[in-house]
Amino acid sequence: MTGLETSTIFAYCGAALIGIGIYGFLVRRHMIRRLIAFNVIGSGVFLLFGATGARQPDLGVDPVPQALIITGLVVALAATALVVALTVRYAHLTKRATLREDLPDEQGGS
Amino acid sequence: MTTLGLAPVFLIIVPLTAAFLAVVAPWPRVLVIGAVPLMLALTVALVMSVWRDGPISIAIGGWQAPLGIELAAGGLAASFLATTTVVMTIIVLVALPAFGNRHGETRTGWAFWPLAFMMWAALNAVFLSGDLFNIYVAIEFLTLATLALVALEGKAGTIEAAMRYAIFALFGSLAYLLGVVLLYAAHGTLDLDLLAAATKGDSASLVGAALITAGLAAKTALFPFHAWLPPAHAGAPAPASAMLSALVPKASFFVLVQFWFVVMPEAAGPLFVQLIGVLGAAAILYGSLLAIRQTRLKRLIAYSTVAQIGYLFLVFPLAGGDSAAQPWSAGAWTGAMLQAIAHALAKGAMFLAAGLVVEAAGHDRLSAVHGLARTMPITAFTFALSSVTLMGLPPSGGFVAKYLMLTSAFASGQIVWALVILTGGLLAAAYLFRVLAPTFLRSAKARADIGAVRQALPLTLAATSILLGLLSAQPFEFLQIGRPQAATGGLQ
Amino acid sequence: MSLAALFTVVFTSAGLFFFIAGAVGMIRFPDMHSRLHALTKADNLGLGLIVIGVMPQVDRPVTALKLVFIWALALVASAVTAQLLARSAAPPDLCEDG
Amino acid sequence: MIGPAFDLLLALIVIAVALAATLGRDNFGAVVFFIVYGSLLAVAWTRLGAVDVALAEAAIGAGLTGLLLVGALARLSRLEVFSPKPPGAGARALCALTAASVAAVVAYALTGLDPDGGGLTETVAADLDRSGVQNPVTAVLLNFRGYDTLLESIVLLVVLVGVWSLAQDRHWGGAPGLAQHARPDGVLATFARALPPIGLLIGVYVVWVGTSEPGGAFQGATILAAVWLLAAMAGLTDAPSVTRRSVRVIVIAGPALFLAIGTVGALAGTFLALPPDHAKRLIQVIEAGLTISIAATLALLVLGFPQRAPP
Repeated sequence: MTGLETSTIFAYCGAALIGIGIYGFLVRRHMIRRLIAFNVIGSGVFLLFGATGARQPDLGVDPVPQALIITGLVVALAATALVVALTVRYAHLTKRATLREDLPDEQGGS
Repeated sequence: MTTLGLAPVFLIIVPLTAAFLAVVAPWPRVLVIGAVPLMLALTVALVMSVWRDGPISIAIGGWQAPLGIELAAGGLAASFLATTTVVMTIIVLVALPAFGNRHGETRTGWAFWPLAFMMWAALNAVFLSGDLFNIYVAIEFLTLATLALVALEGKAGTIEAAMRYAIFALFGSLAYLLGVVLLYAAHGTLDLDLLAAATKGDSASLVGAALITAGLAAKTALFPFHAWLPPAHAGAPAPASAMLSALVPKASFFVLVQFWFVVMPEAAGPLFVQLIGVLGAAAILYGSLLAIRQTRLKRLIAYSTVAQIGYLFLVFPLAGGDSAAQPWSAGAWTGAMLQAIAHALAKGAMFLAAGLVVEAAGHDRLSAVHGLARTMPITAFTFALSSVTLMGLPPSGGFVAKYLMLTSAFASGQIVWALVILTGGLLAAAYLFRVLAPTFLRSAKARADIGAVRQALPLTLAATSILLGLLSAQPFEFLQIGRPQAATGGLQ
Repeated sequence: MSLAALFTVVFTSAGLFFFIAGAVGMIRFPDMHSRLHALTKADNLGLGLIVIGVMPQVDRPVTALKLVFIWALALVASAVTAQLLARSAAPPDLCEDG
Repeated sequence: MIGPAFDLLLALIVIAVALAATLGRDNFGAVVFFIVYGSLLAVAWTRLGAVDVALAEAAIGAGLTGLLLVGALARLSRLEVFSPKPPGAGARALCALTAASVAAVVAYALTGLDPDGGGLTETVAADLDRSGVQNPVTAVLLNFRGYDTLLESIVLLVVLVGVWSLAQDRHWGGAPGLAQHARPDGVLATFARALPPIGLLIGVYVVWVGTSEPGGAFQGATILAAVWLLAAMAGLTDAPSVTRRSVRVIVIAGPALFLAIGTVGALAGTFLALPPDHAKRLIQVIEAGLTISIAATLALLVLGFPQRAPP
């Protein structure tokens, strides 16, 4: 795909969003920020999916990616909701919203 | 459609129905008594149908691929599904006393059952699915149920383990999904068989394949994506640990095998298969060494899972790439699949037995097993039998599996993998003797009495893992049904 | 340029001005409440002017009705959001006021 | 040539807002940018012609996900959580390199795609009249790939079980979330009383037109969930206890109904088969059931696990 059609522009935009999200996911430690990054990657994947399904403007957008994206959005929301609840509960218990970075079990188990 | 043909869809419908009922009412006893015999009967029906008539394919809703989703079951899917049925049956029976809600509904007593039945349904859905996106939904379903089970104890440590697992799992699922998207963009289908028939030399397919592999490897906890596994598996309640360690990694591994041996076998270059082999070998060695250093029983068993999963990935250098067309590939491939099944049975038994030991001793330090041979001989015997399988000693299923992989490694001249398999066996012996040897010590009396029936249930799993070795000819033949490269070698 | 087009340009530009003013207020004002004040006043007016501005361009009366409906909904939505945000930003002793 | 210029500008703004949502120092600001980002993506979806997805993106991606994240930050700020030091410049450069290479590889994969690849558009169109609905997206969601949708609705249920199970044992049997207080004659309460009828109407409308035009169960259910949440936040209604039987029946009803219809098909020969003559009515029944269950589940997910002891 090359050129300046709507589909091409948004397909590459999706690729860029994936990169931005990955950076955020790697750099951020706060779980809520990681969830934002996760959702940015996810929407980048969806945008790329939808845009590659719109390569033939006269046919309209391929309905199969559209349906799968709606499914994917709901699954991403579900995952986000569970991790949010885990984070809030974890903060109740530890006053932290970040994971410890050392792995205690790799030093011989506690 | 015959009654036998209905078995696959009902293997998904029945646990889902049980899960719905478990959400509404906290009566696990009724559900287990209702669902388990049905699941056993359906599994027998599925296995018989595949054995007699070959691979099954079902178009859901009557819509053929590429428009609809097709379910498919060959020997491999049916074997993994049957293993799941056996392991889950024992797990739910062992879990009944702990999560029985006998004195009114409790938080864990309520939540465990919908999650367990949904996990069962999700596993079956993964094994039966013939569609890449449907596999994505099924794997997410499985992952989210797993996450909830990891956090079930509600302690800071287990919730942290769940969050760490979530980070790997979310990343893995996005990578997998992006791979699926690229494959669909290139070929306009999500069906495994239709994709297998398409020509795939383009950049989108190759990048897609790499992303799918990375995503599934993270979900299977392949080294170096293993860090989440031990705290997650060790922190969950014992019946959940058994499901997590015995079954859940097998689902993403199964999809990986389907992908590389059915959809894109031609893309598996020598560099790629060697790389996966190296990661598998690293998992075996690193996981075993860390298992030796653990001071807690469930942690030790969890690290053993990291190591045992490593063996599965040796299937890539031994049976994939250039090896695929060679006579030894059938043995290597079947060996790896038998390893997955034998490990599921033995690890399920071991975690359930560990749960009973922890319950009896009141803690999970390694000293909990002191004197077990006297106080809980059945459980001690369970540990011994499952250790035999994990170490790969005859006559267990683990022995046959590792023997098949070993002979293929020698036949193909890939001596390094043979050395890794042998070293892994020795290291397994080292960490498992840390559990087995102290069972003969004298020790203080256990705090709680565990009934003989509850102890005998895990033993049946361990015994099945031994039987798998004694009767390995039929499983070997069964696994070949529907395998793309038909068996050319056999058991010597 | 036709009269309708001129009408559109004038009103949408006026609308844009209010949006920009709102955005500046959002950045420059010191606390949550004055920021909310800037945002809601400016955006509601800005959106209203833009809706009026594009009216001559629509093909069917029902589309114009939909546009007005959108504006009305946006008004109510921003009012509710502002209430919720103000309540979460208010010190606890003022909370019953929400 | 206004089309490509507008699309290019929109794409650049989307990227800029995404950067603000991931790079910004302030957590609350990042969430606000994320919500803006979702709304802009909805515009991008309409530019692509995918109106169903635009609705879902606005309602689910921007709306509910944003609400979840805002709610989480509000709860965390009350706990004054420890904030870690950001990683050093070297580590950040390495992360940026990794991220950029993944994006570059994905972009490289896109260059290899056939510019005329049509996907399954024509296959769907060919069987559309046997699906019972006129909206091809709804046909794929509820009929051709209804199995995906069935599993997806159960994914929401599994997460609800997971979220509830995070309660403390002593709170088991309590209502989800914290109690909300608002003055009954305040502005918020007044609006919260006026909006539900409108929201209800729009939500039901979005589900209803889904068979022929953009819309459907998931988008409509999100609107209904938002209406109920507004009423709950204004203190007009309170969440029911997690142990109440009726709540549990409501959250499983939709998926269970879907599964039951699929099972009837299985007993008649084909799992999840919708006979063309009855497909439209069956899809409407399934969508109605799913809408109720999904709306309830989504609202309960936003409220979170029980934090109050049972009365």
